[in-house]
Amino acid sequence: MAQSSVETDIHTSVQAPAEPDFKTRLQSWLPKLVLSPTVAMVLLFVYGFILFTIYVSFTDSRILPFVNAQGATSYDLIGLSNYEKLFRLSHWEIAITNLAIFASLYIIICCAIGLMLAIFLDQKIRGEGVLRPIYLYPMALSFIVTGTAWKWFLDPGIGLENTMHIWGWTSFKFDWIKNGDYAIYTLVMAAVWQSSGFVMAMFLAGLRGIDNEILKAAQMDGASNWQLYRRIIIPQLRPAFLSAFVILAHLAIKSYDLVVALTGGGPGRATELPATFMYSYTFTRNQMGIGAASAVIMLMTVAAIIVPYLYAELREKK
Amino acid sequence: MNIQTKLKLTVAAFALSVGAAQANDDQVEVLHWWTSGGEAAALNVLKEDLESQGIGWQDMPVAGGGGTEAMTVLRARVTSGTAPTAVQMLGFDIIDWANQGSLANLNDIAADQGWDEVVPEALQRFAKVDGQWVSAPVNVHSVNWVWANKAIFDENGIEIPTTWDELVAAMETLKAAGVTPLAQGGQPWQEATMFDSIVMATGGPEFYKAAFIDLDEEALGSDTMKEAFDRLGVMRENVDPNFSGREWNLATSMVINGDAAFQVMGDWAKGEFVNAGKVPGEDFLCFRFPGTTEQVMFNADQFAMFDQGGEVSPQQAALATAILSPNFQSAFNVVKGSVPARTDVSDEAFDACGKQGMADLAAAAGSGNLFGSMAQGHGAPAAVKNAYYDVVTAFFNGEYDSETAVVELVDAVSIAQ
Amino acid sequence: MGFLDINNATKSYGSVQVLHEVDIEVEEGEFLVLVGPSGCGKSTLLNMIAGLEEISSGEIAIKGQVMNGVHPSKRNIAMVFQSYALYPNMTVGKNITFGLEMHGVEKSTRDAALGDVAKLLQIEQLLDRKPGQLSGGQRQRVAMGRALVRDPDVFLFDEPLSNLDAKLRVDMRTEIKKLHQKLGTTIVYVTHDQIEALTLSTRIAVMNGGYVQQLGTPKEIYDTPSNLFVASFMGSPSMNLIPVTVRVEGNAVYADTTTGDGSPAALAFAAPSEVLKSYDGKTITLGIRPEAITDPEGADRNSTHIQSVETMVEVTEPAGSDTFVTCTLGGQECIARMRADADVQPGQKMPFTINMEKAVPFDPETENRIA
Amino acid sequence: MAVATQDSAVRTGRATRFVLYTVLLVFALFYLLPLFIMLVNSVKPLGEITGGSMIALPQTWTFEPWAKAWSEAQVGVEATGLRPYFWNSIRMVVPAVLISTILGALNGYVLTKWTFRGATVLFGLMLFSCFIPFQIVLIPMARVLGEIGLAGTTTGLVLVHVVYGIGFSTLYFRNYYAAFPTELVRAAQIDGAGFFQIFWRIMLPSSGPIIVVCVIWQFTNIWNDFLFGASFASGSAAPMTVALNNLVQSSTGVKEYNVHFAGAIMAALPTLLVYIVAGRYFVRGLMAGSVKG
Repeated sequence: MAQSSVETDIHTSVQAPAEPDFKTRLQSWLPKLVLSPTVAMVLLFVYGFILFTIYVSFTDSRILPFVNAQGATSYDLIGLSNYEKLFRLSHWEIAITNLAIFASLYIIICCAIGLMLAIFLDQKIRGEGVLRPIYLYPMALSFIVTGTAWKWFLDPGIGLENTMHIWGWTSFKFDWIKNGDYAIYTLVMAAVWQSSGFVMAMFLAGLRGIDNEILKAAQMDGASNWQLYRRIIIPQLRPAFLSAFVILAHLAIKSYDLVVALTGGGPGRATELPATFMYSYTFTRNQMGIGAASAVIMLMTVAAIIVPYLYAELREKK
Repeated sequence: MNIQTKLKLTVAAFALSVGAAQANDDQVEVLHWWTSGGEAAALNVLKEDLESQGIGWQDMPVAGGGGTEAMTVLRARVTSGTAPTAVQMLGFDIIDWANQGSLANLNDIAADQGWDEVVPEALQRFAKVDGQWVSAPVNVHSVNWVWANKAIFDENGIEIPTTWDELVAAMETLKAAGVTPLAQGGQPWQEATMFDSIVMATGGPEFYKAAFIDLDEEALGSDTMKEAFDRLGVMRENVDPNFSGREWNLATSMVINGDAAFQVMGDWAKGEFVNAGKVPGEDFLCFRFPGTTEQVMFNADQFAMFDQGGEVSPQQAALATAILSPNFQSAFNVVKGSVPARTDVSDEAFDACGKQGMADLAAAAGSGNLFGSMAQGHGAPAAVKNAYYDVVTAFFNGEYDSETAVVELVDAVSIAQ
Repeated sequence: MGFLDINNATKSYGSVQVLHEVDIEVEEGEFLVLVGPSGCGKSTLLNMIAGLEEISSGEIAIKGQVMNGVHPSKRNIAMVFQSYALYPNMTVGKNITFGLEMHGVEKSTRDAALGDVAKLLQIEQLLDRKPGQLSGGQRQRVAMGRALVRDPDVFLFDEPLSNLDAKLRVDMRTEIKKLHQKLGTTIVYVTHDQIEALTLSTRIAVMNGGYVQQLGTPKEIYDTPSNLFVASFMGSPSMNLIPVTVRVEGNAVYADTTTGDGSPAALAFAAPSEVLKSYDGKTITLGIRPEAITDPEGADRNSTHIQSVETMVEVTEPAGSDTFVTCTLGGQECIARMRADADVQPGQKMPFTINMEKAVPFDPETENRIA
Repeated sequence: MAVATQDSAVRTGRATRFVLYTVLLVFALFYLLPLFIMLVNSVKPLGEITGGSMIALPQTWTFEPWAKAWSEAQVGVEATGLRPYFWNSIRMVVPAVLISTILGALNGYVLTKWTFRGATVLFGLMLFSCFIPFQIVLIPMARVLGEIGLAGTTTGLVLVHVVYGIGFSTLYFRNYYAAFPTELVRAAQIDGAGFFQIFWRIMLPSSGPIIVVCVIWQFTNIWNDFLFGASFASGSAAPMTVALNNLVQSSTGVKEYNVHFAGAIMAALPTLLVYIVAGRYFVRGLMAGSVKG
């Protein structure tokens, strides 16, 4: 058994033969050569910069890296005090709590809607060719483009609430964006609008990849449609779920445009997220040290989500 | 063949991108965030002036957030060693950049043209660092203005209030008449801008200076500060429920359209009234925030000159000269609603509000009543300013009561320093 | 020295050795089949010959030239893959001539070669189609065409028939055999199907667990499997393996066992060796092919060592040409191969004749044949 | 090809289908709403916007806002409209997408068909780079661009986008090529094709679906980027998004919402077009492998 798995694993890749003749040797070096620019770029521009950020987070940098309040190019290493300050800031606490609420709702709702639409679309729907791009297009637009439209829509004075009032439903109330307790949900709403279609596409691809014979067999076994999906189909979408989760999680953590376009972090600080927090401390508040510290915490969060996924994914395919 | 194809693509990519902006010797590159019609038109005056001297204008507008985006871009440019020639800047940002050693020394031009005499001292604090002129001030905005709809005031028999109590009484009258008294925009800087005036009115100039310029913890945590927050709470009660996230110019148009009685906002609001065809004194009123009649809390737009390696370049000199020329000062500020940064410019071209602004500025400068606006980055450095925003907006949105707000303010300011 | 020499070739991945010293000499024109269950190392060995996988130690030589480290394309070999590996974006014609193109052969020569091969394989009418438009059998032909056109020293086949349905597989098997006889090329062929191995090969290497278990002609492999693995792997239905006790009586050696109802039965060995005699009193495993167990009418007339055992018929499975009958010997289920028209009913007690000339004794401890 | 015609084994009744269509249509409306708001208000005179309902159809249709946004609107000191910036974006996005896609394809090819010890770790490192918040790289990137003399050039901007786009493009191609039969590569090797010949002649011609996915992804991301565009391309080289931002975010003066909306749609048009034209291949491409990643 053990042997068989080794053998089949090895078949997934071609080994370049070792030694002799120049052309063969070149061929065996080519793959690494081709990969090297990317590796070099990633090492410098990603990991180098991460190290840089970590270093900055230990300094009292203000306006620029390695420039503190005294100016010129002087700075001091101040250990963990940026991190201490960070966790003393109620602002950061709000950002973290908001992210937890935002990310979990965003991911769950996107997956739910995406899955539902994918399943519905998979029922030999007439006009699928029209509906699919409609569901998918929001992913193509940035919030710099749609921000104003969203703001209008959510604004009770000119948006949905007002429209309902004009249409005669005067008791209708939808002022979440103006309400500190609910504003975060309007972010979820707009974010779901943007990404759920993409998730739908991933699930649809997953559904179309399922062997029809399995479904037929399950129907022979007397499974109802509901059971068919719950017991047979949805479990098979596990890889799609996993990739959706990773993509959505990283979008959630990186969410910046969305907040800036919709609420600017308000009302008050009700919709501040770590990404906006980091940006504002680094660039507008001239507290680059604290900004870097928050970036490091964000990176650690991302790593905590992504690394296990990568590990599982890569080990399985190795 | 395939390597070749790849190479060709890469070369093509590079070829496509060649010719992108390389700073030209006979050009000034100007980073600013004045992109709306009036402002841009005013800047165009400057541009044409320079072009007539054979100096090209490389425009680099980055709008948004009152210069937030522009400052981010500036960091990237300075870090990459390609700082723009001149950058629109506010208050402490200038001092920070000067301390960092990025700004050029304009002393020769300043001495030549006598800037020291014509620019108010309080303003020089942000244009001169360690005795060196580093930027050319364009204008002086003052923030302790109230903009009111005259028709509403008249209908409800309201006189221009001059004290806090009169203001409260006016708001009660308005409320009783079913009018929204205060048009307020729902962004932290707007709430904080109004709070500047309240603190000044509540505690007076000494207190304002202690709290917002010297950042004295005792003042920040004092009962006076608590009272100021309480007054802000009163203002909050006179705002319509839909204020959150509203931009300042939408609040202004509420006053213009008669949806609200007045707005507490800097003098840039005037442009909105004028654009809507309103006449000061007839359609709308401008008056100082009650209790701050003698004071002027200001912020000033300036153009800081970035060191291009040693000497101030002739282009920079020309730009600085053009900015400080009385002609430009007058032309620009008439459009912008602010007043000239030079006190010796004729007020002929200005309207009633503008004339009053110029007179107030001169008076305040003379009597030591000219203070930098905390909310506009002329009280304390950016970190403190934003910490201040945090607390004010949290209070305004009901997160804190006044007692907590005072404690939080002391704490936030200390963390930010 | 042979045409294709495999000398002590091994393969390890890290600390895992998947192929232990393999030593095979293939003569020109031979048809060598590597057969074994999946994971036995046969494909690895083939890939090593092709140069697709490195040789960890030992060497492989073609026509006396050591091939270690030589690029696959320089070994003058051709390979037919299990999935055919036809380039989906090229026409059949392009697929076949791609290798020639890569070797810098001129277009006119390529076209001539393509014509010959297409004619040989009767795929002339398919040359402009894409692989996606072909049936399984047609793809198989194209894959062979791609190998043939190169006129290589050695052909490598990696389970080429396993993706075809049963009927087509038999047809193609015949065709490959014909082709080999016609062209006289040297072939190394990997399969897990023992029938393919027996029908096609001139020699077979049975592999398991990274070892070559036995190397020999199909007849050697079938008649005198060198161990229990080869015995049970080769042949279908596989060889009956019955536990028996050796009893020496003078020159004669008997295998004592029991029938279905537990009554004793004794079978005399045809030509007992001295070694076998030394197992006196011990239990060994006796391997008997199904066709060596029949009803009395079907017994081999030429054999001089027909033994008869009376036991009960348990199941009969008519398979058209033969009828397979299950009985019990030595407590083990035993399959006998009888004529299709043999009159046998389940539950009936009848004499089974066993051709002891074909019986092979194995040591149950070492699993090797007792010589 | 088989995607749309594949017969589903699930059968549904009339009532169910009615519900299906209703739900699907309701969601279609939800997704279309912001675009609708933008479109409708971009063809209204300003007066109708400030006075009327957000979703009311225009009483007088006007295309003036479009013309204005394209060629007259005040984006900086000069009233150039968005037109010049549109071409800036094109000049940036085309090479960036091409290079990141090609590199991604080559990487995916190496990582699946020519693996070596440590390749998996390298891939993991590349993949993780997709997830770093771009804000943190701004300053060090500026420094590097300054050092290599690419600050403020489109080339520099292209480089930045390639660097941060390569993680995803590698991921897409790697997952796609993982499912690509290795036997084909082996066959080509025996046929004598070299590393690049195999890539060019065998792999690329079969990579259509994933190229579409990758190009769509890169194109939208790069086209929509604001942060890098604003920071690394100076004034007249600024991409469309920066210009749009200058148009929409101007601090004072009357907000010409109709012009803003027209400009916004213009800025979105290329990506919309890409989705509409290539969208049908998108699901197919996702199906062909990227689902795993």
